[in-house]
Amino acid sequence: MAVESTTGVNLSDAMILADVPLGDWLVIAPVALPILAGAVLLMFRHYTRTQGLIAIAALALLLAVDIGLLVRVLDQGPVVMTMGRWLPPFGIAFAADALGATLAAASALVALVAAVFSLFDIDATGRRYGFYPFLLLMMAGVSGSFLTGDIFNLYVWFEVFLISSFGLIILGSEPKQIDGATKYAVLNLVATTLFLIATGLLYGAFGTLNMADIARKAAGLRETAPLMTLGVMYLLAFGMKAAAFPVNFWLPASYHTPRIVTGALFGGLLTKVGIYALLRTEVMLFAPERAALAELISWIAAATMIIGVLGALSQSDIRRVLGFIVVSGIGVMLAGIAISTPLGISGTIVYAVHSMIVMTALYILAGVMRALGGSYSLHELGGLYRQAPLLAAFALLLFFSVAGLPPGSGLWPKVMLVRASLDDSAWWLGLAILASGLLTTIAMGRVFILAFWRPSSADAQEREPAAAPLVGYVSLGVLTAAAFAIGIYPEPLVGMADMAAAGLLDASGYIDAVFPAGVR
Amino acid sequence: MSFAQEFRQIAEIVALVLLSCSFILTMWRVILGPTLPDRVLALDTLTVTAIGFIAVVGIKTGFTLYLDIAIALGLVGFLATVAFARFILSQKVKEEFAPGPGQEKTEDGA
Amino acid sequence: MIADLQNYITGILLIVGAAFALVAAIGLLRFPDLYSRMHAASKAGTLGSGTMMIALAVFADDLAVSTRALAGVVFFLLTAPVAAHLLAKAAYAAGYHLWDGSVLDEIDNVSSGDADRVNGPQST
Amino acid sequence: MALFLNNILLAVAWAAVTGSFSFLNLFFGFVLGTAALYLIREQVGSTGYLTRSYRIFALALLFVYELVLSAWRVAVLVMSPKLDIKPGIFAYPLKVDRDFEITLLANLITLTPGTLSVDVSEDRRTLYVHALDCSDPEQLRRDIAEGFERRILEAFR
Amino acid sequence: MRTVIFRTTAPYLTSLMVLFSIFVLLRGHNEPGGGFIGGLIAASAFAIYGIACGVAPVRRAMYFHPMAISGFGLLLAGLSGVLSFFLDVPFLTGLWATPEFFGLSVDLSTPLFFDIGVYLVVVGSITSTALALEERDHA
Amino acid sequence: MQTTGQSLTFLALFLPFIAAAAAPFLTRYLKHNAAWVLALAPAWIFFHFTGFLETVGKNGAVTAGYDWIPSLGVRFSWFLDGLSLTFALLISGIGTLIVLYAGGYLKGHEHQGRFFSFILMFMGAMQGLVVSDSFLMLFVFWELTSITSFLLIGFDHGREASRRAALQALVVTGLGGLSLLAGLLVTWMATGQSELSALVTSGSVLRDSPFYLAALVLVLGGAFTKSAQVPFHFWLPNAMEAPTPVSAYLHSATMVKAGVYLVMRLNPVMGETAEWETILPLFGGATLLTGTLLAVRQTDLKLMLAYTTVASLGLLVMLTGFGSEKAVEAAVLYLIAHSMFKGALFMVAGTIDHEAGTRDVRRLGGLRAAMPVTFAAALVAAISMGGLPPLFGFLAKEEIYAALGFSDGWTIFLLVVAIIGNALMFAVGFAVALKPFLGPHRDTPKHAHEGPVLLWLGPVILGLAGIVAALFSEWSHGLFSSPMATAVAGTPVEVHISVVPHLSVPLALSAVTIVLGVLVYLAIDRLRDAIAATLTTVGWGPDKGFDQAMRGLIRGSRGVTQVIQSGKLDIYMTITFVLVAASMLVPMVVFDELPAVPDFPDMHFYEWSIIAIAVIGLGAVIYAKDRLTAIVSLGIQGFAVALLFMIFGAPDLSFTQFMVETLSVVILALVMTRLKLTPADHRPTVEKLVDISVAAACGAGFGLTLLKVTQGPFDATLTEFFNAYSYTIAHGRNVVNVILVDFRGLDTLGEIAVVMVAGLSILALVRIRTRKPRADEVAAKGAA
Amino acid sequence: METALAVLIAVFFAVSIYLLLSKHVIRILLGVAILGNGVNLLIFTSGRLTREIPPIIPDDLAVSVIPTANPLPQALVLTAIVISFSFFAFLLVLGYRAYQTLGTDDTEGMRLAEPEGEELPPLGY
Ligand code: NA
Ligand code: NA
Repeated sequence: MAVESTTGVNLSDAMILADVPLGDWLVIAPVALPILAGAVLLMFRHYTRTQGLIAIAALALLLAVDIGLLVRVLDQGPVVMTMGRWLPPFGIAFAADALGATLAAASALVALVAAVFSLFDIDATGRRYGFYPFLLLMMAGVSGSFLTGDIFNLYVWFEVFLISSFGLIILGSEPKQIDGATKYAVLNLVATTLFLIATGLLYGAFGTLNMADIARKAAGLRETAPLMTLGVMYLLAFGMKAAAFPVNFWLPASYHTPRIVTGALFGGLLTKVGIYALLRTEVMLFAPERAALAELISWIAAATMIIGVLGALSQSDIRRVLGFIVVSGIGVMLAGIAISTPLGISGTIVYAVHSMIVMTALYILAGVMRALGGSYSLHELGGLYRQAPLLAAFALLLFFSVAGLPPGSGLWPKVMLVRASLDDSAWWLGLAILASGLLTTIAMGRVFILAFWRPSSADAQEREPAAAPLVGYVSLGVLTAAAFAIGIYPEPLVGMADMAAAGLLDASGYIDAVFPAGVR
Repeated sequence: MSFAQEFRQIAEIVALVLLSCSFILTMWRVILGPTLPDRVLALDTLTVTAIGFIAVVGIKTGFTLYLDIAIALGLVGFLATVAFARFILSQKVKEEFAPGPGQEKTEDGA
Repeated sequence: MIADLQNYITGILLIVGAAFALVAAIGLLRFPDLYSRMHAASKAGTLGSGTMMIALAVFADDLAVSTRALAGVVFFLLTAPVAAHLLAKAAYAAGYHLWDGSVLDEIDNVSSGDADRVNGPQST
Repeated sequence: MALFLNNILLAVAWAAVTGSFSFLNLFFGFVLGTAALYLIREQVGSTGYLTRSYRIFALALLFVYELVLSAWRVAVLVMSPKLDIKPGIFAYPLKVDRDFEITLLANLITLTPGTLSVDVSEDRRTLYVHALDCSDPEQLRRDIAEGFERRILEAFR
Repeated sequence: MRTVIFRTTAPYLTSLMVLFSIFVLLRGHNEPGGGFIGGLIAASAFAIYGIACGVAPVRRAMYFHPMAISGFGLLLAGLSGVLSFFLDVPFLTGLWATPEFFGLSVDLSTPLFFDIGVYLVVVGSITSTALALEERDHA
Repeated sequence: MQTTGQSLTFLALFLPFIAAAAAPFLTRYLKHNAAWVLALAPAWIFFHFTGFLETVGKNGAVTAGYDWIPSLGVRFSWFLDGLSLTFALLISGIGTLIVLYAGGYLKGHEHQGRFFSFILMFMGAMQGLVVSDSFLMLFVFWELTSITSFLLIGFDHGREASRRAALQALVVTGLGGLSLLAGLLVTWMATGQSELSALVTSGSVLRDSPFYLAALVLVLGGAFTKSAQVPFHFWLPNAMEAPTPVSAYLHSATMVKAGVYLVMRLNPVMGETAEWETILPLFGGATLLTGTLLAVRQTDLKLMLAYTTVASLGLLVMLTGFGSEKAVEAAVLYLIAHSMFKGALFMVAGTIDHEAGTRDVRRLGGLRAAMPVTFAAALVAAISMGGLPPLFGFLAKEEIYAALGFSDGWTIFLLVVAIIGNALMFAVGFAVALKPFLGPHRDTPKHAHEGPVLLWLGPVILGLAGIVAALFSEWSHGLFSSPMATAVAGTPVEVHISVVPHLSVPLALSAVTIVLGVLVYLAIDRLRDAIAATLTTVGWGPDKGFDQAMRGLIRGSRGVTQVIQSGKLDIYMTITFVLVAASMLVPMVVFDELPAVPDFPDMHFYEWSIIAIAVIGLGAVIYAKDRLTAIVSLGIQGFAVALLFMIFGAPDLSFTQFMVETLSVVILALVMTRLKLTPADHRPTVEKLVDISVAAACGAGFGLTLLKVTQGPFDATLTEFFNAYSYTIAHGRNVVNVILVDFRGLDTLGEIAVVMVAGLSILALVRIRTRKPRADEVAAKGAA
Repeated sequence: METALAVLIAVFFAVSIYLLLSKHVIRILLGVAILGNGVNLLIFTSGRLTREIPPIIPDDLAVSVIPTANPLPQALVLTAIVISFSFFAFLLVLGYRAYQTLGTDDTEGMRLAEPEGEELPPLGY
């Protein structure tokens, strides 16, 4: 059972013949594992009781694998595996650098917690019609996006998580959901299609799809290929995926419509994949093009932060508030991409991890609030502080986190990004970051005083006091603890982000890992 | 090159010309309509013509592997026509008796 | 010699087939109503492409290709009439009129179970 | 028995399609055919199936003859400068009563240019045929009765 | 659809198409075809069967739910990639073996199983969609 | 640095938080007596910091700390000099008393544990703030004080006023916090220093840098909001919504001094410039006057004290900004005095409230007999506040007048401001301390008598401390005043003033102040009415402005959001595609990436005919009058694409395209049987024209980019590789299929995952049904 | 050849986007279908065109000797076709469900997720 050649060609011209260290499997396992688990769950989708537990087990394993990968990456640099053992750039390379590994691990954590919460949120019908396969396949797509080293393959994983997110967003078929899903689906389809188009054109210009290969060839192609146009196309495509202003509308139009756990997953994960892709393309592949666009991206960033948080202030449904908060956070992350100094990129990455954890937690919080208070509306909620003090403590910590106040996780990336803006003489960008922080404080402070402190209304008091969902508390506790830990001791995360940023700004480590010495 | 080969090559060109003309004429029927089944029929004709076209291209290039496409096309072209026929059938009935949007009964799962 | 014959037969079959395809297209344009057009389209057309497939069968040196081409022709002969029948039946049931110049319509009300009749039987 | 024959036919069809009549391939085709037939087991259970190869062959021959002849007629009709047609739908009283035979007859009628099976009555006693030249429906009915329908009855009864 | 002609023909056409689809699947490695195209043809076959004879016979014929078949396909494709784990070669490495059955050598390879997985996924998903839509229509 | 001491200080900084975490549990078991245990934490901290007094007095400063976020160059490091040490001692010392006082005051309150928790956290935050060396550590603790004060102000969250005040405090101090952060980061950028200890020695670098003004304004933004300087003064009195005088005290006596601390801390760095010496006295003076006038207007003891606190903060800022050594001394002395007397007075006010059930000065009177200890403590505090000997307040007042002097018009102006302010404060102080106790006995909601020891212990100790510190002034100056003044001034300063009055200009000015103060005290009721009338006439203030700003913010953001988030897919799509077109055409033109003009393509006639079919099919889709025609036309263009793939040598593609196109049409037809859709395009002509332009621009963009790409050279390495090894290694002759299942099998794995999930989602869509919402439900959901 | 295709692709995109900009779900769906074809042609053309010679290695050779059509874009397009077909099918059914549940095929009438004239959030505290 070995690879053999029929006509005596020299295998080493085409293949990597060295045995693969077991540890390298960590780079593909985050994709293979959820795909296989999702397939199995689909085959037995009528066993609705066990679906959730199996999914949780699979996601826990995924988290373990991702952590293992992260440790390996931090320890020995990018981990690469080329599928089918074909030499890169001919086979599809998976290449985990600090950026990809960090985000993959964070996303696995978020997904695991959301899966735990889903035990409370998803009913038998939802399980029967594929919540857990959708979740696992979405994670396969997200992990694949973070870890792949091939731009077309990146497109494929984008589509995998996108279609899975479609499945999640329509699950339940409430009229509002269908409406939101329509907008979500159509606009996201446009975005990924643009991504595909740009990738097709990129292939036409470069003759390769391997990102490391693209990175090293780009310099030689600036004369003949329309790289500026491609750079802008990617910016638009991923900007849309990330929900940057003015192509952010799909997010606030839809994120509040599905089950809350779906909102939690989306709010935590999906836009961050867009940010990741922007980092990969605009910073690593099209650096000079990005530099030419820095001013434009800065304005987009500033507008996104402010528009997002204004949107949050204008809403009474907490889920919609959160949808806009997600958008606002995207603006903050874009600021780092606009600046693209090591500190700026690092800030963006730290913010991305923070946002994954905190946005997911906030959506779960909204779900628990709804379970206790009977509504998502700020008009109707009240008295939660008296009813559930622990929940209030979680809420407060999360609100401070998202607003960038200590002791939450949001402080440090903001500090980094403001500092980076100032260093880059983009003082107004720093100002926008701070202003959006203040407005977020107001928005979240209002939610707290209205929903928690304000006594519940008379008719709400007549209602039977609902029992607090235990899994809700567990999920919230884990994520809040993570946010708090990052808030008081951010060094490990910042260190990883610094490493990731350095790897993006100087791709030689990545390129060397994909093309070890001697490989063409 | 033998005369027989030349003859075949000319025949290929002639066939392609004729088929191109058929394509265009069939398209004309699509545009003219006037009724739905007319257009469906035109589409069916287009499929059938395409099968011939594939055969000619297969002969012209020597790549007979295109044949399988033709076979598949014959099979699935049929499917399209079936679906349209079904649609045409349902249309009349539906417009009189179809429930309005959203008036369906509650039904969760199956 | 065999090769030459192959070439001649292929050429002739191609032209004949393509001509039938053209006839089908012209018929599709010229005939006055759906039902008449179907005669042109699903017959002449099938015959035309069938002929061209046979041309391919003749042309190919590989027996496997030839048998496959012939099998393909059989497939068409199986499917084409069913498709034509379904389309005609559906169109009729849905109430698409026969051409005014038609001389006869013997379908009575009971038989067209799928939909209300539009045209009554016409006889001359 | 009928199923077995069907299965053999499918195996032959497989061999024809794959282009290799080796024993292994035929066997493989037979196995696949079994699987394929299994899928439609409900529909094929009742069909009587007797092989009369000669009569089937005769039927095929008649079909090809009719096909070429009437194709030519339609071609002439299409290409003639003045379109002179008298189309119409006539009812054909069926003598065949098995689904398979009705279907075969209707399809053969359809495949022959100039006539087209539009519908079969609910009671399966009448076939409605559209003809390009419907000026003499009695003649058309006679042609079918003497031609395809008789040959079908000969071949399959 | 309520027509004896169609209902009589459809089952035969269906089995013929399924057969053809398997043919297309198996030769895909060397000639045009492969799992995806094969799957589409098979799905078309079931769609026709469903339109002609109703959805219930198709469901009974397939025995498993089409989506379960689809899931199995994905599992098969995934596992044929994971097999290389045990041989110290990367994910999705093509592995070939030519074992002998009754004196006949048969080419088995992971790409083949992968392609069969593709086929099953496509058959399952598209058939599921077609049947679901046809079913609603009959309802 | 001795590591034991270092870890002890580290512990001291965290101890309040640990105590805060333990407080709810302790209180559950010990009830109000938990105060005694919890007070050990600040007490221990107090004694820990007293240990530094000697070192600091001798060596000037102690710095130590740990690496915190080395990646960002951030340390967890502290800096103990005269300034921070004095603050630390005030905070921990008074903190001890406050914890005890809270034990008495909130005895039996259901959330007493939570309250202990909040004040301990608050204390910890303040403690951290004043000893921070690292900028970011300072900022973290700064924000923590804002957050904990938010919790304290909103403690009585059942009342709307509390919630409003809490949010107001959060917003105003939050704004300031961000300003401070920006200021610190600008300073960091300008000087390269991120620690105060280093910054103090490199002030000139900052002052000379172009960023000085920005840094100054931003830092003062933080300081002024926190220290309630005009026009941000309004939040502080509202913060008295906090349920107890305890928290009110915390706010007025220490937390708000965070701003003063900052100003003092940065005086050596940013001071002695024209900007500094203009901005600070201006805002400080305005605050002093505003605060005192508003204090006179109040009737609630707590509010009266709160406004005088605003005034005192103004005075401190004014003095710090004045720029002379004397002024610094004055500020330092006043700060120490203020902490003690204001603390005592707040506790007294709280005790009165607790015992008598009201804090309205007009309803109180004659309590001296019932509450003698409290009265005594109040009197001592009022004397200090009024600047009378022999209390510490007297020293401060004397030094203030000595500092200001008569050198020019500006100083005279400030002097007048100070006199008026002090006089008013004198009056208010005595109004608080005397009016409830003197005069005839009045009926109060509760029958008043002396409070328990926990309530009077604090004021008494503070009163005694004030007397002792004043009487032994050389000792106390050596211990606190001089090191602190040294730190604030940036140069060695010795404070010498004592309680022994000696004839001088300041003494005369004190006399003037006292006379004025007595007059105001006597006329306070009339003055109060006059100010109230004036304020009613004006009818607007920053406090009201806050409400308007909040409402305006929400209404405004709704307006903005409605425009941007229109809810219409149509508009979303238009914006998207305008951007798509721009994303290609603009860079192409701006960066000169347009393709060259191509030759006329050499295509065979049958190729053209296929292209014609495609184009006609496309046109037919647009012009189709009914949906089935559109579907048929769709099928036609799909067929044309398949044929194109075929003639360009892509049999697999062609195959797939035929299949997919057919199945698309089939599924369309299946779905369409259930729909009754509007057949035609109803867009108004203008919109159609717009859409056509957008679509055409996008089309042109894609076409041109593609042309440009294909005009470049093509690197066929991958293709050659696949062709070379497809059969030889991968055993497949169909290269496309080998790519799909082997070379790029992973793409295919993802692709079938997509197919599978799509199938499952469609199943979920078709199967899961809900009933149509009724009209009223739609409305309700819309609102939800 | 690439030029002719580029123009044709431009037409594909223009038509598809014109349809996507419509307010009717069904027209948007048609636009999606055409968009997919446009993209596929674009990728295909982007890898350069070769007439009629499929990338299939003849039976008697180990490696093609004549230049064949570029197989890689074909594989990419195949993947893309499959994906866009899946999405198309999903969107189609979604559009159908939208019509059923929301009672309209006009996107301007689909205002359940973001209703018009919503109540402001509480202005008090
Ligand atoms: Na006929
Ligand atoms: Na429009």
